[in-house]
Amino acid sequence: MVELVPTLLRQELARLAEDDARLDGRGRWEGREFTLETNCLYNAEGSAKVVMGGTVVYAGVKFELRTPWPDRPTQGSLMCGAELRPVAGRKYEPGPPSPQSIELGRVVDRGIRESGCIDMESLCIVPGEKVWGVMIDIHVLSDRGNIFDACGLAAIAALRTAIVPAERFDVGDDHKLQIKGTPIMASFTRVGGRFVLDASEQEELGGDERIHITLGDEGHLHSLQKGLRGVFTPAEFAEIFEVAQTRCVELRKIVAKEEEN
Amino acid sequence: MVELVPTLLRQELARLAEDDARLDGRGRWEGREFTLETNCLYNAEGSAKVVMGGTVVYAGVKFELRTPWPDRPTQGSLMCGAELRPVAGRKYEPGPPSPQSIELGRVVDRGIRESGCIDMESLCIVPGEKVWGVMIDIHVLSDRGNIFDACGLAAIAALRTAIVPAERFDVGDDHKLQIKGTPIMASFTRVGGRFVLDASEQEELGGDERIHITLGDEGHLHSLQKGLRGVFTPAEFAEIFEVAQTRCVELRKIVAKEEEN
Amino acid sequence: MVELVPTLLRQELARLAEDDARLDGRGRWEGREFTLETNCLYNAEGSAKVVMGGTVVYAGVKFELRTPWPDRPTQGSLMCGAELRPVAGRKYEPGPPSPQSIELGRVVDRGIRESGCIDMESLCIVPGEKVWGVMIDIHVLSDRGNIFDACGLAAIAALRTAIVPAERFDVGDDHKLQIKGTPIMASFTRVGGRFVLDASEQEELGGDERIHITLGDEGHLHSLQKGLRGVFTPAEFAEIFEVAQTRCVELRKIVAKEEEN
Amino acid sequence: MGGYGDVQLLNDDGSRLDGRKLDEIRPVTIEAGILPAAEGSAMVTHGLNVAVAAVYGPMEAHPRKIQRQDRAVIDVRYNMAPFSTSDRIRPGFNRRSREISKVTAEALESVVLVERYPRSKIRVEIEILAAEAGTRCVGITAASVALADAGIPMRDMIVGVASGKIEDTVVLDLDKAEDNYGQADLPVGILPNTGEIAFLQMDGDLSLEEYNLAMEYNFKAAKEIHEIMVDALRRRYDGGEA
Amino acid sequence: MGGYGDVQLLNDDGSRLDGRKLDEIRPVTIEAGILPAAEGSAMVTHGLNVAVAAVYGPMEAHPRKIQRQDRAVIDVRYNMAPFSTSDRIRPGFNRRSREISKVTAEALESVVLVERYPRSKIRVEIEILAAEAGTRCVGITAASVALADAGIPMRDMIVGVASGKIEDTVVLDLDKAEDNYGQADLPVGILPNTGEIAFLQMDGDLSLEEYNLAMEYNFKAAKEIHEIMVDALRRRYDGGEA
Amino acid sequence: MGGYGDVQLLNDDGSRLDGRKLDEIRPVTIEAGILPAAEGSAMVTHGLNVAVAAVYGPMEAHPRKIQRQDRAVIDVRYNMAPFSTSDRIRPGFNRRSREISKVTAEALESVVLVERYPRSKIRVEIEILAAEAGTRCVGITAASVALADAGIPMRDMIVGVASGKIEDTVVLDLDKAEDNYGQADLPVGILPNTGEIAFLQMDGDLSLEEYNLAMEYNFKAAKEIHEIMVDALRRRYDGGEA
Repeated sequence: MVELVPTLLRQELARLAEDDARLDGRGRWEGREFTLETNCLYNAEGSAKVVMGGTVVYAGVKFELRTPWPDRPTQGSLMCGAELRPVAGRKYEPGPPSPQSIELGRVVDRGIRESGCIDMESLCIVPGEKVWGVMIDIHVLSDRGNIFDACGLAAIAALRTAIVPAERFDVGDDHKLQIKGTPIMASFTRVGGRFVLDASEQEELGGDERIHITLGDEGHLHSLQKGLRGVFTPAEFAEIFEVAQTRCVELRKIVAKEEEN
Repeated sequence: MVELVPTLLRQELARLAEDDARLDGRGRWEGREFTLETNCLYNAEGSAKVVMGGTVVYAGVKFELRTPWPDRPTQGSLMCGAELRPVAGRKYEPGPPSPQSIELGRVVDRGIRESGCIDMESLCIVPGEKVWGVMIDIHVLSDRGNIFDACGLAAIAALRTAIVPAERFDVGDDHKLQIKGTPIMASFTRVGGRFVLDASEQEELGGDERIHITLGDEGHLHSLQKGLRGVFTPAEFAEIFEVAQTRCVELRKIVAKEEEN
Repeated sequence: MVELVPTLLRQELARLAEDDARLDGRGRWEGREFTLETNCLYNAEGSAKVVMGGTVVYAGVKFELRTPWPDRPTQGSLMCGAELRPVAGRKYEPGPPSPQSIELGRVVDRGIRESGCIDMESLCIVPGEKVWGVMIDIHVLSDRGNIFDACGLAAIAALRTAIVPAERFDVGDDHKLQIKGTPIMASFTRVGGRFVLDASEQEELGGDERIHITLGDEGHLHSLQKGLRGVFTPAEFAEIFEVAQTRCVELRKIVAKEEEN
Repeated sequence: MGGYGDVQLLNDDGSRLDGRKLDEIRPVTIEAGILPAAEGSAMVTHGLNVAVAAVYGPMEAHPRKIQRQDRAVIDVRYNMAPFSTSDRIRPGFNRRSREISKVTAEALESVVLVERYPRSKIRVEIEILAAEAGTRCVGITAASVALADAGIPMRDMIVGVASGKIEDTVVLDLDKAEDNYGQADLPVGILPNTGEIAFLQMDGDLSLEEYNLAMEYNFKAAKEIHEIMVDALRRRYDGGEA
Repeated sequence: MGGYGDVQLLNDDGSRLDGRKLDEIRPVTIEAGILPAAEGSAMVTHGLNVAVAAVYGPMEAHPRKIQRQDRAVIDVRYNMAPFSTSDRIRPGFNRRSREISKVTAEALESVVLVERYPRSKIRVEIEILAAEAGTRCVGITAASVALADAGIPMRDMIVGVASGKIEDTVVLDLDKAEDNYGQADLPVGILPNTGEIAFLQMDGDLSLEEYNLAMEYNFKAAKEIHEIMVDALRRRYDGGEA
Repeated sequence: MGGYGDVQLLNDDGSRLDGRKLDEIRPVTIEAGILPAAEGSAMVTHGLNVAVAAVYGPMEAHPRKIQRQDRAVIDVRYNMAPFSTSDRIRPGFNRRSREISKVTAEALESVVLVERYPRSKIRVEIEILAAEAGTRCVGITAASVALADAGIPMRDMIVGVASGKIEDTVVLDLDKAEDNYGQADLPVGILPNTGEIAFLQMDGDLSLEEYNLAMEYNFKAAKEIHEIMVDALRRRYDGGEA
């Protein structure tokens, strides 16, 4: 694809928006093709690979034994981090975690954590002494747009297939991590003046702000985040919220289907 | 105030010095107006705000439970740090602590520590097991000259009003932190060739080295520091030491008065 | 010595190589003069200074009490690090450890560790509870070429004279650290197209890749490392391996002689 | 959100523990121009929160790679003072403050007329001196007033406000206990004149209906706080330099 | 090398625990062009190891002080993903990965025609997604294929292979148990066409004879893996973009 | 200062534990030009302290923002080697060494004719190899000799010396025990020819009278050490390159 300079690109995207069209021919609320693969990595206790258009991300789950916080003696803990390393694209530079990667990790983390899909009490081994810490690491290998949704999907899919390695730590038998619910993120980007679903790299380059919506199994909001420069109206939010409902139901089915295999 | 270029400023300051005058009309040993306010911050166990001319600093005291050092099982500890963050002025940049902020924190720390005003034994809860760690954090919000004296004053004033939060840590009743003595810092800057007290931002910009003197209640030296490029003679030191004696007595009275309120 | 620009220097080195000659008149497998001095630093439990041509390095040994790793309850530990600080030469810059200094430390570490000269079991004080951690720090003060060999020599010489400070830690009587064997490193640099031993700073500036060979008392390989840009053939390796055998025997004798003094 | 079920946060008469009504904000006071070294500044107290903001610039943006050819960038540092919380915070940035700094900067870039200052940088320093829930919103409010105090042209102010959910009830402006034991938090940055939203985060659990009510409360609060902001700026210019 | 003496690594018939012969490598698969964002990329699975490499550039080398007037520099980052090992690795560089990155970059600079791109930089990103002994070699193989996939001219490929010693026996391509309890490891980077060596490390205990046998095994393996590399590149260009 | 009251530091005859008189320094030896890679260097042993200083430059000051239009800047790094103290020090700067580096640089900038080298930088590296109280002073002395050895023009040398107070008695040049259990320490940097002071720190408890006596001792010591410094430089230039 020809790399348009941003000003020309913005003009082109505005022109397309007038006809309700997109650069790659998709409909406004249409996502790119994607594949989900789970349990694909040796050494990760749960893992998933998501390819969404040209975006490729992996998520891996690891466990550790911890002592619980004194004020929550029967609760385990969850940590979710994302690495946007230089492998992911020409624009990414080495160095300490960028604000972009911190935001990415924290938005995915909040969606999973706030959905309550992990019962922290189920991670208790010995109250006040020993609990499981669950750590999800997300690794973006190729960024061609909308890494948030790809990362969110990889994270929950990896979690849902994770095996608690109790034998290796000498605290019982290996067992599946209990997960209730499948929080799913849907991200919208303002392109040519209006929001679209699952923006491509070019649309992000010539677009404006993003809104990330994470919905739980009953369609409740668990996480919201507006990123980048731009403003939106309550009416615009109402519209994308509806689209998010449909999108999340679809993706949730695909996660369930992959699990059955 | 017009921002003079340093060379012109230096000439102007030298000219004024010949007449024993200062840019803002003060006498050579005259400080700027200042206000001291204590217990002004929710969540700090002791706090103080000092406004000295256009310089604004806050100090806050926090406590933590620690295990004592093995060789001093009955002694608590003191830590005093200063942050010179970008909020304080156009010239301050983000990043790890600068040598300037490290020097500032350490000079204030030594003045308080070496005066012996905190009896480290009084911070012992259970010998060998549990002692209080006292942490003073100084935050410079606006630097218009002589932040050292403002920080030193804020630190000791915050300490003198601090309440040990024993109840929150479940180790007894809340009580006032015991403080014997009020170490005070007086700083002198070479401006136009001679030392002046409580230099303004302009005087610092066109001036040379600084000498920081911290005196205890009996007028003993507890901390000395020469900063910046320049040399001084023993005779010059003798002169500013006398001024420091007077200055410290005055400021100590103001700290005491604020405490009575 | 005149500092030749690298291109001219490379030409000159190539010309000399045709005559099997070197810039400073040495033979191809001839090392520079050097001196070794041990036990030269107060506070280090073992120390050595090596001067090799214009290269000056110090190594110091310290001990600490540690709890052993759960899977090796009767084994102490060894750590060897090198600092290439700005003192060592004009080209060295301040900042976090450079890849150069990390490589240097790790290559020296592997040579010592893999030779098995320290019996990790001999560092056990109370199985599962208390073992010695041995820490060798190498400090390069002047780099005029071949710091690897100088550092390797200083490290093993410092170790071989180290006293375990058991009294200071209240765990018995001070005693000599048990060391079996004297691993020695020999480094070769491609200069003017062929390898030479113990390259000078100028030879390194106008040369190519290096090969570092560490040999134990029986002439076995314990560590190999190729550094910098360049390739070599198996035949070239066979040749320098033979030279390394001779060189290491010589240096091992000098370490033994210094110990007797 | 903590979401502990066993802490009572509403009185039997439906009022809140501190006596506020469901749609009532904590007391807010604002003072502009309080830091002589800054080009613009403000202090906002909101409940027991104390936030200070300072503005420097526009100035040359360096290093050059952060420069934008067509506009100014806004460089925000949201920082909690070590003594601002119950447990002391170690100085230096953490992941939470970096995230808040990023989204706050993006919100402010949405209202400042950044096109007027190509290749330049405007520094906004937000310092939280005392924290009692809702500091990111208080910081946004302080930053808006400080930008106005510095004379930086904006197409609107941003008012930082938050609503949330406690005991299955939507309430405006969570205080510390409500934040610790509540079920959802919806902090937003509202443009009081256009009714647009420049800042949005949310966590917890909200149905669409609850979201709509929380947002209604937020708009109501934004109007009230906006008046206090305007008043502070008016006092600043009537009263001369602080 | 761990070098524990009491773990049996060879079966009574002289074969290895996983049934391999002494001079047999683990299964290797290679796919080129798997990362759309990169200019060249490859994924190599080698036993249970999974390594991905991406190539960007040549591009301007900055900061300027890393520029070389007469050639390109190759900037390698070898990184193990946090979930790639049995115990999670904290993200960020460590001393081991910095050393491997350095010597890998120097090896690649020995085969890439760097003189063609003065003052520029070629970025090579090696990500280990799953580790089962020998990752530095797998990374070198992946990097070579990714460079070729990016169309960067090279005078030869580099094949990463390792031999080692277990129970006083030289064997090819140590797996995890053999690496943990073995006596020596000799990872090298071989130029398959010229027979030269661009990468060399070794630790443990090897006599000259053992070294020579281990190197003989390595050369044999390099030939086998090189064919798989060439095959992957051929499939990539026959099959079009991934 | 530690200030433990129960450790005896003076013998009954008023002499010190190591036999020194109250106003007697520890033995000092100085050698110039000991580091071939540096443009100037010196090693100072002072009691059991060992300090080495190396000087590089004047060279271009970069990054540019540290440049001064009218003079050179002196960039000092005071560093304690990990093995220089009883308990090993983790490599890398700490707050103490950063403060000492700053005030040492400012002291040296007071005597070096920095105006002769606008926009340039002079690097002074001070490495403490063995520490036995008073290292900052020993470092200043070493730096002065190294600067002279490098041929950098100075209007005077700086001699680093310290006095202190033990058992209510002022003494010159505290050793390790005296430093640990003493009541005050007054390290200064004295210009031997002009009698001015370029470096001053102090902590503990000193009356004005005690300060004056301690300073008198310091000036006396500065004269003695200055002679050893001059002698080292004389030997260096008589004896040719090391």
